[in-house]
Amino acid sequence: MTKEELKSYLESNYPELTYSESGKYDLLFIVEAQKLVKTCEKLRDDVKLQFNYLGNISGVDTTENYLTVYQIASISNKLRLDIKVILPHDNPSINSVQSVWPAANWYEREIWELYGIEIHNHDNLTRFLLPDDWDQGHPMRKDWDAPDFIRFPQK
Amino acid sequence: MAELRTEEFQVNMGPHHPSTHGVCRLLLTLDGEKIIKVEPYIGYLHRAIEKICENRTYPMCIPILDRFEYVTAMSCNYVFSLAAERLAEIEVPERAEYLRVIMLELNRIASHMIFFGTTVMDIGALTPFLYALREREMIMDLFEMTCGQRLTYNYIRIGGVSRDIPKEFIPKCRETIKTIDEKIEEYKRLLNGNPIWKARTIGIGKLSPELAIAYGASGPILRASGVEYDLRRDDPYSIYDRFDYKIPTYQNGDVYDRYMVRLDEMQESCKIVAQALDGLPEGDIRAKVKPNFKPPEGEVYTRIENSRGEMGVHLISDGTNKPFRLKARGGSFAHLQLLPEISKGCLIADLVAIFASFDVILPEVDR
Amino acid sequence: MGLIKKLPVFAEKVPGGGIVTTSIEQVLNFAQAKSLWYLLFGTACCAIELMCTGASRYDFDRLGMIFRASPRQSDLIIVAGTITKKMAPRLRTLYDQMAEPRYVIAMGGCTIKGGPFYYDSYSVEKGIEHIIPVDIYIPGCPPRPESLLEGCLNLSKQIQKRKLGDWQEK
Amino acid sequence: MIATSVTFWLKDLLGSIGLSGDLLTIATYGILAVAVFSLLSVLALFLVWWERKVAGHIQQRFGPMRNGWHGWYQTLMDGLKLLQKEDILVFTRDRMVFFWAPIMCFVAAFAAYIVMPFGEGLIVADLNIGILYIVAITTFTIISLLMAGWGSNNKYALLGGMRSAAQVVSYEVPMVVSILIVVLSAESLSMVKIVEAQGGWIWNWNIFKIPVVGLVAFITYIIAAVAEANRTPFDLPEAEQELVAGFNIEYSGMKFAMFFLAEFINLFTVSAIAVTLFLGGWQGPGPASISFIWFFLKTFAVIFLLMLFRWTYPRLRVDQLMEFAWKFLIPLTFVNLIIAAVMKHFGWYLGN
Repeated sequence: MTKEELKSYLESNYPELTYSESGKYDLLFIVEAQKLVKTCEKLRDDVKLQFNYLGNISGVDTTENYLTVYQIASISNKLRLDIKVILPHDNPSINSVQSVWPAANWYEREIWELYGIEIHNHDNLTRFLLPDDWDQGHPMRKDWDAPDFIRFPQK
Repeated sequence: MAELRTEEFQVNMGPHHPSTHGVCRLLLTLDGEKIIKVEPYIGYLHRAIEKICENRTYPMCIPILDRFEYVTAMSCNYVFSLAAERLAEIEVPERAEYLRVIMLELNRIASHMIFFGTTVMDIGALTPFLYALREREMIMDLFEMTCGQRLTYNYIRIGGVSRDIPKEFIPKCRETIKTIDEKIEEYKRLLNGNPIWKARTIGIGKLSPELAIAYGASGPILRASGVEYDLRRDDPYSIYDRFDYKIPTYQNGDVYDRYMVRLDEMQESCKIVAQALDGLPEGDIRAKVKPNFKPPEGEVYTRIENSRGEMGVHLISDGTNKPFRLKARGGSFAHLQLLPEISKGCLIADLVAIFASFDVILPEVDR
Repeated sequence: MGLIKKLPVFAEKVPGGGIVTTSIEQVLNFAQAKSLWYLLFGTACCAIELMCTGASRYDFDRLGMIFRASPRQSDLIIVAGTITKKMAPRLRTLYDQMAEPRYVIAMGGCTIKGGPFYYDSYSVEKGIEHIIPVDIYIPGCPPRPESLLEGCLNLSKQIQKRKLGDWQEK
Repeated sequence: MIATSVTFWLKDLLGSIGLSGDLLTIATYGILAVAVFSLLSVLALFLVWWERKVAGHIQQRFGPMRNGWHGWYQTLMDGLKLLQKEDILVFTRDRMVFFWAPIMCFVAAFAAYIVMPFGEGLIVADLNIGILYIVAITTFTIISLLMAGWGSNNKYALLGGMRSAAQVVSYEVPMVVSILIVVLSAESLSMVKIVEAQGGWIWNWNIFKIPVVGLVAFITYIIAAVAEANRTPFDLPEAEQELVAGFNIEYSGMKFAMFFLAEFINLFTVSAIAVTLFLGGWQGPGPASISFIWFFLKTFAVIFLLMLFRWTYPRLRVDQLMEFAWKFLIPLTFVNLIIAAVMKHFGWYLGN
């Protein structure tokens, strides 16, 4: 299945996915936060796709929204796909995809820790990257500031 | 006879322990020597690479990413350059692609040498560690000759490589890969017939392909479990489609297979380097890239086959000269969270062997 | 060893005692300088270079340096690699666990002033001198094995210049 | 002319200058103890250096090079340095146990040399239960390791101590049974008698004199001895990669040095026993006055073999170690013992 075929397949069979232009190399689709787990399960169990491999989850702070981007792949069909979820900037929260891909465990923990995005249905949401006595908030947020942190102006 | 009461106890393995390869803390719950539960605690090397990369220009990110996974720093250079090139749609000259492949494969061999040495050392034989490092030094010489550094190279840049190889490089490189190829055969003779080595590795830490895929394992660990999946072939990048090489795959998914996959992979890498040296064209080594590199808006996730599995960079550009978001993904991160799953019920010595066979490098986990 | 520390006090009072103290001092310092057992403590990139220095080409063992895994038995801690704020208390613990006389080599830029790259990082300790006293600094990112060897030789020279009992006060 | 033993000779000498009674006995054995102690200390220092050299050359390095010619006084420097180190007493309720463990280990290692025949007549006391005494006294090492493990108040140390106790107790059985085969053929427990029952030439050694059985007994003994001396592939009690440093993790300075030296003296002990029992002891061509040279040559050869093991093999796992002892080694040695008994009955020996 080539990239174009995958795109048309997803557009016709998955109405909950919206194609996004910002993905430069691989396909990038946007899904609503409520439908995320359902869609992921469907993508994994679809015989034609079999997205059984979760490569990475990145959290992003765009200053207006929070994003979580799921980079998934299919090992048997050799496909790649990015799924993006847009979350509000106030009280962001999302369901865990741990039930779909167990690998999500630590990635979601990291997002919870560094971005402060609440993860529902996660079995072990504890601090692990930052020091145990960390009390300075979520450092990966764009508006995060600390006394010894120097920010250089964007050009 | 009354039943003897046993008590579980907890042992902290790390953050400073000879066999955690850096600063990982494993909290073991033990029943005698038997492991009931393993909880990895990470973050002792969390240097906030992702955060500080948001604060740097694109070329300045490359040396920082060198430190992201220092054992295969070339891959880190490459995966970031590839992401930037895909964003800006830069065409890389032919010669630069060949040089990149040579360096990537040499670095893969160097990294697997470290794996070989430390794994064998963790299972108790100290001597092969020094043999492996001896061969690694030859590759270090080649790198030093090319870019002046032994460990963190900053060699592969956006649009090409930083400098051309010197004249002496090609003959010396041919000699090196020939020696290494012979030495790997020697390693196999040294260990594969050893009954103690076999007893310690065969059947230990079995990882089924389903579990491996579900937990996001990649690279040699996935291939040792019988899944023939190599990003060089299955998600092609660079010019790997021009070379003839096999993808070593083993079926059992135990420590022995993970070790054998890597040994075979080193020999395949030797083949690729030899072919790349044969086909090395003349020409430019770097595409024209503005010093103040500003890729257009967009986002890209690139992934390459590193010696520790899938190495990926998720790069988001907002059109300025600094990355808006850079997420680096290393194979070890996924592998370390797999460790508690497969080390239940084994002994401490097995845990050490399994941990070593995963070849976890902590900066890749903590970043 | 309290006895050795008190030796100069007694020896100085007898005629010719000064010579005896000096020569004992020399022998003891020489022994310390020539047998530096180092603690295997590597956190980041420098740890790989530390391993290479122990391996065949550079060979620490030539200088009588062997690694010990337990801090109790090591004389020298080579802090190889970045120390983060989370790791800093552990480093201090390790240092406290070592038996006197103990020495510290700070290997690489990160241990000297937080490294060439992490100046704006929120989690990196800016130099280990805030945590433990350092004897020798080795610059580089990572330093070459040769410079590490040079650093060890310099430390060995420094030790030989010490006066008896100096190390107790540190 | 050496008298029947160096002890009698010394007694005569001291008696001739006017000592007598208990004083004479105390003086004689005191001098001998000091002599043996200094000999063994020097030997242990030498063995440490040698081990490092052997390791270095196996690993394509040089080992110590800077202190004297090929680093010959390196271990002396190590010892002097350890003497100056702070003596850390960890916080533990069993401080006495922690304190006495290295001393006990050290003493047990030395005590075995009372009955060790270094050469013809070069023996402190020729006990008629010599080999039994050695087996008994070297077992003290386990107790000291257990004490070290318990007293250190450290989980790694405790695991190391437990491992060593389990290991040494298991390997004691095949070792003793292998020794029994020799005792059976020599019809004596005395070390001197065992040596005298063999001859100077290679076919007169027990290893070949008792055809096949002797060789098997030698191999089983060596395997058990490696385990007894806690060396790779059986170095589980101090497995660096698993237990950091095992039972001696909390010991610093001189206490650690005691463990360290005792380890090398134990190495010498097991090799010396192997030589005495299987390789003809001090017997060899040439006059009796050079007999100790043969003894040391053979012992160093065995030690070299054990060093090669150490730097070549990976380490076994705990359960594999136990399985090997109980399921393979012990049945093998018992079968071997039965065959040896049959051979003894019919007198099927070489050279007789």
